[in-house]
Amino acid sequence: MADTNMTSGSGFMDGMRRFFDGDIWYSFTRSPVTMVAAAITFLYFFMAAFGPLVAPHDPFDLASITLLDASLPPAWMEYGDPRFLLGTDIQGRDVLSAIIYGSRVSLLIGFASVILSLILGVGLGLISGFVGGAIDAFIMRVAEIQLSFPSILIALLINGVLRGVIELQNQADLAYAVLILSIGLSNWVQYARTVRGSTMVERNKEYVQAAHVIGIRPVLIMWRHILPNVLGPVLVIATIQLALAIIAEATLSFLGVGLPPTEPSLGTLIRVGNDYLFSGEWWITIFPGAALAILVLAVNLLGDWLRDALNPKLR
Amino acid sequence: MPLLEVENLVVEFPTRRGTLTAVNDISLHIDEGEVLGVVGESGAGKSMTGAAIIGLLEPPGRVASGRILLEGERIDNLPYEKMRRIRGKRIGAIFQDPLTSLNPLYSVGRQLVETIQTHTDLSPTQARARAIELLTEVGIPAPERRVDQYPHQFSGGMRQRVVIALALCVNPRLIIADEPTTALDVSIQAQIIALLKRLCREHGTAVMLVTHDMGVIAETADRVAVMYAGRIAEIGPVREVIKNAKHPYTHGLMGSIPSIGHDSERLEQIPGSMPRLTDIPTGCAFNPRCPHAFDKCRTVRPDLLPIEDSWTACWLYDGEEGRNKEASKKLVAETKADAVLEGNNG
Amino acid sequence: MVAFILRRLIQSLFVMFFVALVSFSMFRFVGDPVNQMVGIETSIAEREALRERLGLNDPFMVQFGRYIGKAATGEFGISYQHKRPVAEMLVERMPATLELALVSAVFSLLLGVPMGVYAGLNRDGFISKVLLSVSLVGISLPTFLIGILLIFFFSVQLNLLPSFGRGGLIDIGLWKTGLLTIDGWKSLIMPSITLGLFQLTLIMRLVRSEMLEVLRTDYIKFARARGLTNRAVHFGHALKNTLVPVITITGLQLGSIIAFAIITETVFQWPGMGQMFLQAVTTVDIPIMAAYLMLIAFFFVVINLIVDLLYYVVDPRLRVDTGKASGHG
Amino acid sequence: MRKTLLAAAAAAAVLGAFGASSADAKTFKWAFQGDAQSLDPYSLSETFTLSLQGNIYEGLIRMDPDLQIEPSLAESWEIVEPTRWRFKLRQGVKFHNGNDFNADDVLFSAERVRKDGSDLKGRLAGVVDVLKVDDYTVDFVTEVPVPTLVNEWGTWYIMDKEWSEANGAEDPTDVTAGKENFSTRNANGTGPFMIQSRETDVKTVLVPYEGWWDAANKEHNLTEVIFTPIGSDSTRVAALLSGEIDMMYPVPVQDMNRLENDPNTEVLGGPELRTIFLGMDQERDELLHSSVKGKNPFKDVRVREAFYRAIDVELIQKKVMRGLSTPSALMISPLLFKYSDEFKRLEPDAKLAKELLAEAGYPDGFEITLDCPNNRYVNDEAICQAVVAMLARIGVKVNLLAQPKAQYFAKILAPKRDTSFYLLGWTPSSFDSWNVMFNIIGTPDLESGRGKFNNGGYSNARFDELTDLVLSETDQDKRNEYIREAYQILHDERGYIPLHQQALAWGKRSNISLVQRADNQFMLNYVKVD
Repeated sequence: MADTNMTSGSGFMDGMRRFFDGDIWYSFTRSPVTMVAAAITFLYFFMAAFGPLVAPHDPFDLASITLLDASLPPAWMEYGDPRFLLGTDIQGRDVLSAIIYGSRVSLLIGFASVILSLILGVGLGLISGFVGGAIDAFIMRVAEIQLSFPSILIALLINGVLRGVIELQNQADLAYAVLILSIGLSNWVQYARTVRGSTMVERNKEYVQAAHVIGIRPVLIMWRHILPNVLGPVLVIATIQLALAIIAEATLSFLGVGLPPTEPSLGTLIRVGNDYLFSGEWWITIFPGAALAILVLAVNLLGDWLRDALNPKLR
Repeated sequence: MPLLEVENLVVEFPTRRGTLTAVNDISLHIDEGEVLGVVGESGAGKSMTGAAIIGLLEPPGRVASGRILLEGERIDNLPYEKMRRIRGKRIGAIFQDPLTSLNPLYSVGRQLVETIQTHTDLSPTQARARAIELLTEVGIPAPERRVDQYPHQFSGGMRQRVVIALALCVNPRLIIADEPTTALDVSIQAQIIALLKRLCREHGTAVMLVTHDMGVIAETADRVAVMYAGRIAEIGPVREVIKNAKHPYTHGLMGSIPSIGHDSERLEQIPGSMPRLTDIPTGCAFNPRCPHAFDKCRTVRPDLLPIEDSWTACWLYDGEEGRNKEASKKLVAETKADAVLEGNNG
Repeated sequence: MVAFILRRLIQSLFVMFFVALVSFSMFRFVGDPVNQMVGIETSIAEREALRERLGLNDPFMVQFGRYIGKAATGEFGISYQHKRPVAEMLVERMPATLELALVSAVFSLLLGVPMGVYAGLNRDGFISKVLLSVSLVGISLPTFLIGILLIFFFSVQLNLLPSFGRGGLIDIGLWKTGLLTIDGWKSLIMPSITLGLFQLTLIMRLVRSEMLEVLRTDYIKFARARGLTNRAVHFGHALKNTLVPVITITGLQLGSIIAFAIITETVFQWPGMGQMFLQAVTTVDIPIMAAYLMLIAFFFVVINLIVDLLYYVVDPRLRVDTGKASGHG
Repeated sequence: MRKTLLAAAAAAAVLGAFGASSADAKTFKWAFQGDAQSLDPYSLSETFTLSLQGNIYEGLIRMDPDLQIEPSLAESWEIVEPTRWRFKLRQGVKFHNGNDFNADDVLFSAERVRKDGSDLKGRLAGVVDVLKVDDYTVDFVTEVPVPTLVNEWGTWYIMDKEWSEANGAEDPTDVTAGKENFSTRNANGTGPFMIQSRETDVKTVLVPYEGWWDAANKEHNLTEVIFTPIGSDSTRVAALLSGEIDMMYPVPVQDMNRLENDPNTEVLGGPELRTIFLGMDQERDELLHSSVKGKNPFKDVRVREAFYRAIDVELIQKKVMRGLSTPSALMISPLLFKYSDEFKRLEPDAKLAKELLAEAGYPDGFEITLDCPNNRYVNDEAICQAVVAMLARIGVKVNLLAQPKAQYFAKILAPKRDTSFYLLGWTPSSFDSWNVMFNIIGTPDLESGRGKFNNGGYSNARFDELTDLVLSETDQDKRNEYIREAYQILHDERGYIPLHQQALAWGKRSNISLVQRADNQFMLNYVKVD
């Protein structure tokens, strides 16, 4: 192949070259579906990052919203307004802008909760696998109990408790915290179990034993030697969990414990728009629904690909 | 007519970095009741050759050219279903790890019966009787009881006995034994090899014994093929190859037979390692590691040439190169000296 | 074996106690039940008196202790809203939920396992790839939206399937079943698809990856080398070995199905326990909420137990009492 | 669309799955968003519960379709002394189980409704004694003259003494008793329908009572009634559209057009008595949930007026309520107060509102939290959202806290009253202004129960004085004058921001005729299936 003849200038270039020359990149370039999924995901991230610059309107700026614009159909339809490409909802909010801002919210909650459960799960998994004994037994017991309960119910429970504990003042800020915590706390088990398994395997390997013998602190051993080895599967889980977290947020919103309609996520938009499906104002719910489905689908496809690409056994 | 003939077999693996040639133009034959040892380091292509013969190359691997004939009948291009009928019935197989070769969820009896019934018309009762008979034959105590037990209830050696029973259960003419003892305790290895040898002699079954252990070959095989980087370096009667190694690689490999009894100081290590299949050197694949290599070795691939009783692919023995005659003689002499030493020690 | 079951049962009690504790601590925050129990004219003093009589002013541990004490004797109290014994109401609603959960579990298994096997065997096949991608769509839409869309097309537009309820029911003893009438089955179609879609995707992908994993094992290779037919290799050897993880996940999923039924039941007005639970949440009907959560915990415990017992059936390695590895090599 | 429907109809016909009623069996299927909590007529004073019970039980009086009082179990009544009302009971009335109705049943019901556990104690508020004169004559003695005594008696249902005692239902359902009361799922009334079967929250089947005393004048032609609660709005609409049910309410406002445009369905709309309004905390010295510290901006009438004027109710009516509301200047429905026309809402004027805020010392506005239910009133959350947007235009940043009613009511109602700004709705159950004045607007007072739902603590001494006058005044004209004066005070002080009366919206199949009452009670007696 041509790129094998490239001479490397710097370490970075070298790294890049190795990446692009590597199997992961290769399997990426060979899968058009994955490439499309990646492009779509990137587009969402871009929208999330630069939403305010991209969106034609600011749906959170209530002063700019007027009921006079309420329930306008998409621009190409009769009575459509060119200012609102995908129409407006019943509050007069631009659906396109709401979707852009909503994706931002959904991704934020998805990411934050995934990171939370990742840190929690990886941490507990490492401890469990490395220390073993009673601590391991306890952590795994708790994990089992939690695993046997569906995450949505756990999220509902945590949600209820948090809402009671935290003084209700500003619904939006609180709702973020509650959603992130409840989704995050209900999904750590999978990471913990995976990491624990890998850790137990790694722990018994000679280099770890050797490190132990020459007196390197356990934390350092875990950090330097074990963690890098478990990151692959963790990354795969995280991708799938991101998709699930976004859906979980939407479901919690449907159950009425999600974000306030003034700062809607994609899920909240669907929940609110849901009521207008039969009345002919389908765009209020179908567009956000499609946006959500496409996002989750793309992330899932990426996860699929990543799993296959990172699993040398399946190559 | 030999039982099995392999002619110019080439096994290829298409990958994105180009096509890898795992087995590169090898030819060999096995006669009825004969034990052919195939040795080489891992990656030499020996297991791949075995897999190609029983038609179980893992995709995307494929036989790119050459022919495989079983009792004169070509089998490398048979459709899956026809080949399936040959597997187990006419060619048996034994794999390296007895711990993983048996399905943990079925009793050994069931696995035996299922194999027997696949290839014969025996009734379930008859098949079961045959299964117990086989277990007895491979030396499993209390077979009537153990036939209904599950693999995890057997020790490693016992499991490999079961595997052998499975391979032999419908009396195939040929068994491909791929590293049958590698995963076992050293103390058990000898028992299993002895068992295999005895059974095959009794049944008149030919064996292709794939291993990286020259010791096993020395004890078991009638003839031996030494493989290196997908090619046969040397092939011949086992005594000839061991005691009178022609190929520098074989010569080096002899250094790794503890049972022949070298002093550790006199062990001849081969510097370097076998090339990856992605970058096999031109000419003789062994040339970068060969202490006797010269220009021709680096450019032209040697074919197998008959030297004394065996065949060797080495330019050292090409009659026209005078100065190498000396080197080759020296090599042969050294080997012989080793053999003398062995005799003294033993 | 008996010791194992006993140990599990004790664990289960612990789990249920834990669930009760957590849910009880939650109830204090979901709202004031008294406001939901009386009409708007009832005076504050009367409300306070009712609160006192219900014991809602007692310290948390006292309330909890009282509840556990009663629950231990099978007494789950009276619904604040419906003024009926909660246990009786749950028993009434249970058939609906269980039938829905069961049918969707069967639906997802019957479709998911073959699809997964197919995709596993034909790893790079076009149809496999299509199955994999399309199945993702099922988990990319929130359940409630799928339900509403189904209603929109099949009830409102095509008028083919009923949009709510269980249809014709037949009483067999304590159990009212919808499985014996055409009407009942028609009513089941959309809710069970809505509920089962997620599990279908999950099971299919699980079976596929397990298949791929198993097909690479030595014993499958060896089975092929023994000349077994493809059928025997794929379905006799490979599939059975994928069963252990599939049973685990399916078992756990059955629990999830029961819990996720909350949403489906709400959308389709399915008169099950989940719907009752959600209703109870909006009206702060603590006895119902508590009993429902305990019941769900109980289901999980039972399902987990069954799953563990199934392992014993499927995997002989776990039958410790049938003898240890013996003999020498 | 037409084509689809035809196809659908054909499909339905072929499948025969959807309760095609034969000529003589008139089954009527209907749905509401929830179920009656109990069949015990004294267990909960809530519109739908009483409405469903009202088909089975009857009171001494009843309301006709125009909400006018007419005799029912009492044939006639007179005020023999200012504090003594005498009722002549109807003779020959039988309960569903065949028992005779007589004075003992009235006395029993009067006792039962005032016991602990009853939620309708207020029906006999002020009554000190109930006396049996003879088997068909009963006297009610009050402490002071109560001119509105019978106004709420349309939903005070008479129970059968013998039946109740025989089944251990002498006391109203008491949750704390730990067991089910027989009357929770069983009923024995005198009304036009009987309970055939009931599964709470699932299905209730009613059949006509052949022995109804008023059977000669019955308006319905039903042989069976099946009631199913359907909580999800979309599903309820779908069920009506697909013909699985014949009637349902409430119709979500957004689905009005859909039902109206469908040839098989119709929407019945009408004014409802519930008034939706915004309340402001005018009592505390510092608001609980606001950026303004150290003072309470709502104590300044200019701020209250600014809020009032910022909100364009007409726009909310048009866009959020889709026309299904009546903007209101009063805290009571115009149907219930004679001089309603004299009161006009303040014109919405954002510019003026901003100026008022500036004058009051808030030129840049301030921040405040609005408490709002999200499953209680028609489009409650959407109304609040619209209010938030409108206030944003005058610089007030409103944080919206929309919660399910359980949490919402627990937060904003007494004793917590943990709110600074909230949306609430109120229906005077006695169809009279006094109820509103006393409960909603009167100065909160635990002792007397005055201002029980005045969560913002608005207080005006003259208003409270007028409230007391209204209660005891028997002269209608004078009474109306007092009410007018009181409402004027409230209006001038902008004590509340009334928004609108929401409208009733019932959906039905075209082959059904029925009567819609403004108190949202659905009377099966007026249902005809063609």
